[in-house]
Amino acid sequence: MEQLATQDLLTLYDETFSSRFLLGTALYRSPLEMCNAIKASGSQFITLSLRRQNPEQNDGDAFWQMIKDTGCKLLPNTAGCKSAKEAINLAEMSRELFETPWIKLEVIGDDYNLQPDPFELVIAAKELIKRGFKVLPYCTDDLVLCMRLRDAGCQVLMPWGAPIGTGQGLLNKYHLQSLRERITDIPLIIDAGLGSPSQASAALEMGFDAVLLNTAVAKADDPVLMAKAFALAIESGRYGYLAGLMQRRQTASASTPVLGQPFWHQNK
Amino acid sequence: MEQLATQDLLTLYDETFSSRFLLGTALYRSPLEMCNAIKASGSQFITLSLRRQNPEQNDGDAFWQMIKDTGCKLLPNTAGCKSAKEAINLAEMSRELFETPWIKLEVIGDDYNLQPDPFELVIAAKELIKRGFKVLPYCTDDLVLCMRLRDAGCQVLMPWGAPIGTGQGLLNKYHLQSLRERITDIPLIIDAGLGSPSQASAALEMGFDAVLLNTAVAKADDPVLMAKAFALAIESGRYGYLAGLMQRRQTASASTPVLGQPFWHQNK
Amino acid sequence: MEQLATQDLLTLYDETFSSRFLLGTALYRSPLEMCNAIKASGSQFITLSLRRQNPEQNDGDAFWQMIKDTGCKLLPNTAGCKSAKEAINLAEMSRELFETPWIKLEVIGDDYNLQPDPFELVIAAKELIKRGFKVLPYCTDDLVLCMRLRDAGCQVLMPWGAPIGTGQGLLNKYHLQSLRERITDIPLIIDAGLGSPSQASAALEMGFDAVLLNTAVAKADDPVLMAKAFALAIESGRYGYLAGLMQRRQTASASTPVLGQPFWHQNK
Amino acid sequence: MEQLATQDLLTLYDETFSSRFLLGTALYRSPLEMCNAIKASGSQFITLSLRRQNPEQNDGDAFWQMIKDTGCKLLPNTAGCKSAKEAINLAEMSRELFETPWIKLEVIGDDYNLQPDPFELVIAAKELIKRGFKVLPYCTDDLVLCMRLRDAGCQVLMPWGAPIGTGQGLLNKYHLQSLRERITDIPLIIDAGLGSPSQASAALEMGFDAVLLNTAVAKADDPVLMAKAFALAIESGRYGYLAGLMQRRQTASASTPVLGQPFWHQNK
Amino acid sequence: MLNVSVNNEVMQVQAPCCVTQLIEQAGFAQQTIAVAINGEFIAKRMYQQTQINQNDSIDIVKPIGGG
Amino acid sequence: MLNVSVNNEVMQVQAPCCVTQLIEQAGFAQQTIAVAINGEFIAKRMYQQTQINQNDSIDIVKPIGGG
Amino acid sequence: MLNVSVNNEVMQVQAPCCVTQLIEQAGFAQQTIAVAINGEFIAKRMYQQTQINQNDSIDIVKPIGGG
Amino acid sequence: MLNVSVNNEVMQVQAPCCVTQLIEQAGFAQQTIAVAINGEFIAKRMYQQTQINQNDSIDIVKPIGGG
Repeated sequence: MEQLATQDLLTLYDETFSSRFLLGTALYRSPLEMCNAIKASGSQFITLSLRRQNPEQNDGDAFWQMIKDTGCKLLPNTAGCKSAKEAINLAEMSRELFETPWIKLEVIGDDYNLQPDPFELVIAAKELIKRGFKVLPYCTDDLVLCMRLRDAGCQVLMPWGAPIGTGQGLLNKYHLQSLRERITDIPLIIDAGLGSPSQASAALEMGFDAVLLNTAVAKADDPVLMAKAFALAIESGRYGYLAGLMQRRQTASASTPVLGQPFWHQNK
Repeated sequence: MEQLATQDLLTLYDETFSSRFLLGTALYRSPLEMCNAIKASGSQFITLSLRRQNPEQNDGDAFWQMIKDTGCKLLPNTAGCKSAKEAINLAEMSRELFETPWIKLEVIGDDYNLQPDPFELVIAAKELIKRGFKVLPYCTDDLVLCMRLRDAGCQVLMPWGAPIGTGQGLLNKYHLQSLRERITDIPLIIDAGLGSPSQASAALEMGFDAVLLNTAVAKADDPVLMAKAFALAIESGRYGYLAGLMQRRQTASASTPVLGQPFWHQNK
Repeated sequence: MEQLATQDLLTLYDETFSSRFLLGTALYRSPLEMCNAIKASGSQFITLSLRRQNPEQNDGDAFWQMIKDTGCKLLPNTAGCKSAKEAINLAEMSRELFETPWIKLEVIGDDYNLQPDPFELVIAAKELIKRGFKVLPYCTDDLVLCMRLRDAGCQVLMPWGAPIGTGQGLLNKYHLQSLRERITDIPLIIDAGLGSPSQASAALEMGFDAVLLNTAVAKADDPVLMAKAFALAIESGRYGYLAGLMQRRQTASASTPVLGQPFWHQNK
Repeated sequence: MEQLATQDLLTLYDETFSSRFLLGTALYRSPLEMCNAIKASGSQFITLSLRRQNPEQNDGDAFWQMIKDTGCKLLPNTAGCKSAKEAINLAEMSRELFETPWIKLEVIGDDYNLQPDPFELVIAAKELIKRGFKVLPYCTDDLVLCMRLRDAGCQVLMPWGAPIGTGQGLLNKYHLQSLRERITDIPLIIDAGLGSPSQASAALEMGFDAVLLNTAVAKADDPVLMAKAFALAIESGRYGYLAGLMQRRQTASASTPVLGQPFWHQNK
Repeated sequence: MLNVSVNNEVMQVQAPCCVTQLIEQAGFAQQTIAVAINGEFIAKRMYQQTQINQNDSIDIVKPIGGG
Repeated sequence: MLNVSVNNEVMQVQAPCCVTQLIEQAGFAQQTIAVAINGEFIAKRMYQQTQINQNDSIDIVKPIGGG
Repeated sequence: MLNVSVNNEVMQVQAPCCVTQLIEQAGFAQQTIAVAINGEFIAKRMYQQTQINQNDSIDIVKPIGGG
Repeated sequence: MLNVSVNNEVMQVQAPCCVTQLIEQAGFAQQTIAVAINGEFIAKRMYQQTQINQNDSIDIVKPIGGG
């Protein structure tokens, strides 16, 4: 079992990770809290972003230094971009600044539910793959969209569990299940919408390869403890998947043997 | 956090436990598998039972020896009893044989769903408490029944998640939630019906103090790994509860800050 | 089909009803609204109660007159009673005043969720049956409780869908389904907790014989139209049950024939 | 209320319908059964398709004659088409043969879940609208896709409830609800996946304007009675929506007034 | 005088007093009511012969809407 | 002779052959049908003037139940 | 001879017979067991002084896995 | 003088002005940044040779927390 723990690795674009927990770096009460949460999570791969800052409120490179000190691999995102063009240019800026070809591709299609725009997403993914990026697209659970992204060259997909920041969990287990059944050749990561550890555990039990989240940890009363809680939940879900869940039954079935029940007599 | 792990103890009848996982000892493919599963689960409190055996198929005390060697505290059950009288007498036999006043009180009211009989259960609980037993009643999520059992002197209750052996999980979260909100002075353990680690995690997130299960581990493809999976899930759910889950939201909310979004212009 | 509509009758204690909708008479904005809602519902059997009134706020028999004018059969309840004794005495008062042996037996076990008290309920049911009442007990979906009530002589049972006034619908379909499968010799009426017509329809699709509700109609923006909506829903659910629902499938299956698909060619 | 029944009309492309039930014509055991089911459903708008037939098994125009005799408005579909090009050409063939510009636009993106292909669907919709068709696209509940189809000129959308023929009902109420909240200027019809009347009722309660289904009626044990059941359910759901559903509550609330409860005494 | 409680309100009545008299004094004459004394149902036919005692708790109830 | 495929069945027709003639030979005369050649819809008014070519794939469809 | 039922199996024992003797004859000597007669628990300390009677139903149980 | 917008703030710079000079004047010298002009990414190696034009919209971004 210990053996398994060390051998059961997540592979993304030919790179292996022992942790299946991708964590975001936004919304924490303080940078220190963020660092402690990352440590507690055991995450090896953390998301971050690029934003304008006014010279005045300019803090120099403090945040950036802190992030580098975590020693984690970086996954810049294109959060907030609303067109393929915006996402592509922000991806280029990220690649240069963070010196990494890895990109969490977000193209938002609606300000209200912050869902991915399936159309712009595919255009952006195709172009970025062509330019040599390692694209992790934040997508819906739409099977056809997912197949198009795979055809575009994405070697991992990140379907949502629920809209960003809602904590609603796996809203559509039916579609997620059939997505997992249909796409077996590349990893699938549940990204966004998870609110509690049990939801993350359920995602891995279903066969998803990892989860990416931010709000559920950062907005917990105790983000550090919650990061640990998710880390354990993700491991539990993965083990549960590998151990093979019992068959769910419609009717009850005694665990304690019925044979040899005391006090029972023929003449009853 | 480490501190917490060592200080957050489960207290049952004034006795403390660091593990919140009570495990059953039936249905394993072999006694060795059982022992390894118990070890992997980290459980400190295991259930077992008493049954008739014919002299011929009599294996002497092999099983009993194995159980003792686990070093775990024992929780004999009255599984299969259908009346208060049967349960009381089997409890007495257990107390003598296992030299323990602890008893998991089961009085089955129906052979089909194996549910507790609320009426016989209360009668048996009252009598056993009077006789000095430490009674852990396997009950439904009926609030009135639970209050009667508490009034009878039970210092812990074990409502079902779903019928025994079904793996359906927490069938009635609404009632379980209000049960937890109403009964705050004694521990509540989810007993029976759990099928996957994420369900156990969810139970502890809701504020339940522990879980008791058997089939989900024994009937997994790999019971030892599954035992470990549940142990992690239970810990994750407990930490999630203590860390304070984020508020579930109806509408999406960006994790990455919206302020300073690149490419956005007034004149847009 | 028309034939069926006229022949498919509900039988309670050897009395037949063409409507499967039992409606409450409380919470309406005005007595007139109540009467119009009753008319729109097509209900033949309406619940009402007995309460103290101070002589001063005493309206004489206005309400009572209105109720009689509806021409509906009356089902007095023992709402709010907290012991068998209270319920039995209020039942006697109802039998005398309303000149009917029919009684909706309510014994509340908790002020918070207003659930039935299984223990007092059985005591009261036994006694009232002995005294010649036609008892319709408001009970939970606990199979053992239901079997005890049937053994006590109740010829119809009224399990809750959800706590009174919540509109949560059928909270525990699993238990309700197995209740229906196990108790086939007497009618089962879903009483309390329904909030929308589709929930009532679902109850009848599952094989329940009727529904009793009040709040969902009285607290609708337009109670008269809502009464009509529930009437249609109940009929739809009953017809759906009688017509035999299609088998639910896990995977998709074309409705339009696949054979003869245009544009398809061998050499494709 | 009667007034309402006659005034509450469904408007599709400026044409009004008093029935909100669109019914399919496939999978019936016999043409006669189909006709009786259509009659029982009260549907005014029925779907049908075009397929190759071998001259030998050629039945002449029998089916076609039968359909015309129903007097219903016809909605030809492009079922089974896998590209915009196929769908466009089949639509043209339908327009000529059925002499109608109305088309249920289906472009299947996957043979396993038979889901719409969002990409081909938008291409086909744009072209057909340009050619003067009245397009009713069978789509997913993806908000961005739906907005694109609306922008393409579709004056009604038909999101799925669940994959065709599964009878799973409204799999993703969260997304369907927010879809309805966001798209308020054109009718939305739930098409495919419904298995029982209560599910249809729920769709209309949520504010959807109509439902289209086939399998749930044709594959019922008694399709004619089931057609009637759905007709009633759809009406009930619509009335429920118009009547304004009660607010769902978390905690119980008595329907029968608490004031004046008998047997209660100060000195208690 | 007898001190009794009628529907949880204190009330004084002249002794001796049967249920029929109490009902009148309480203002429920000619109305559709049912009665219980100290939690026990009293049938109409017993009104005349049932005497009210000191400190009795009397319930006089009328029809009301119910669910 | 032209070798064509009608509804995915091989068929031989005398050249020259317009759509109208093809429909007759295929046994669909007087019936309610629509036609496509090589995946492209052919309107009725074009039947006379549209010639069938070697290896054409012709679809001749009729109304059928649909969902 | 006494005819008794041990764990629902018919058995004959020489009278008089106490629980200790019955256990031996039933083949459970030296084993970890508990006993009930006619559904009533019999404590170990009572084995010697408890006589088996005609038609008694005896339960002799041993530890087993349970959930 | 050139009127440009830097991160959506109006700014005036002396012409001619390359990206490097703009970054300095904007106060981002020596910092970890990336640049786009009119929505198009500008690589570091192009800073010197890329001239700012009248009314250009320049984005200068820095690392920030993201999800």
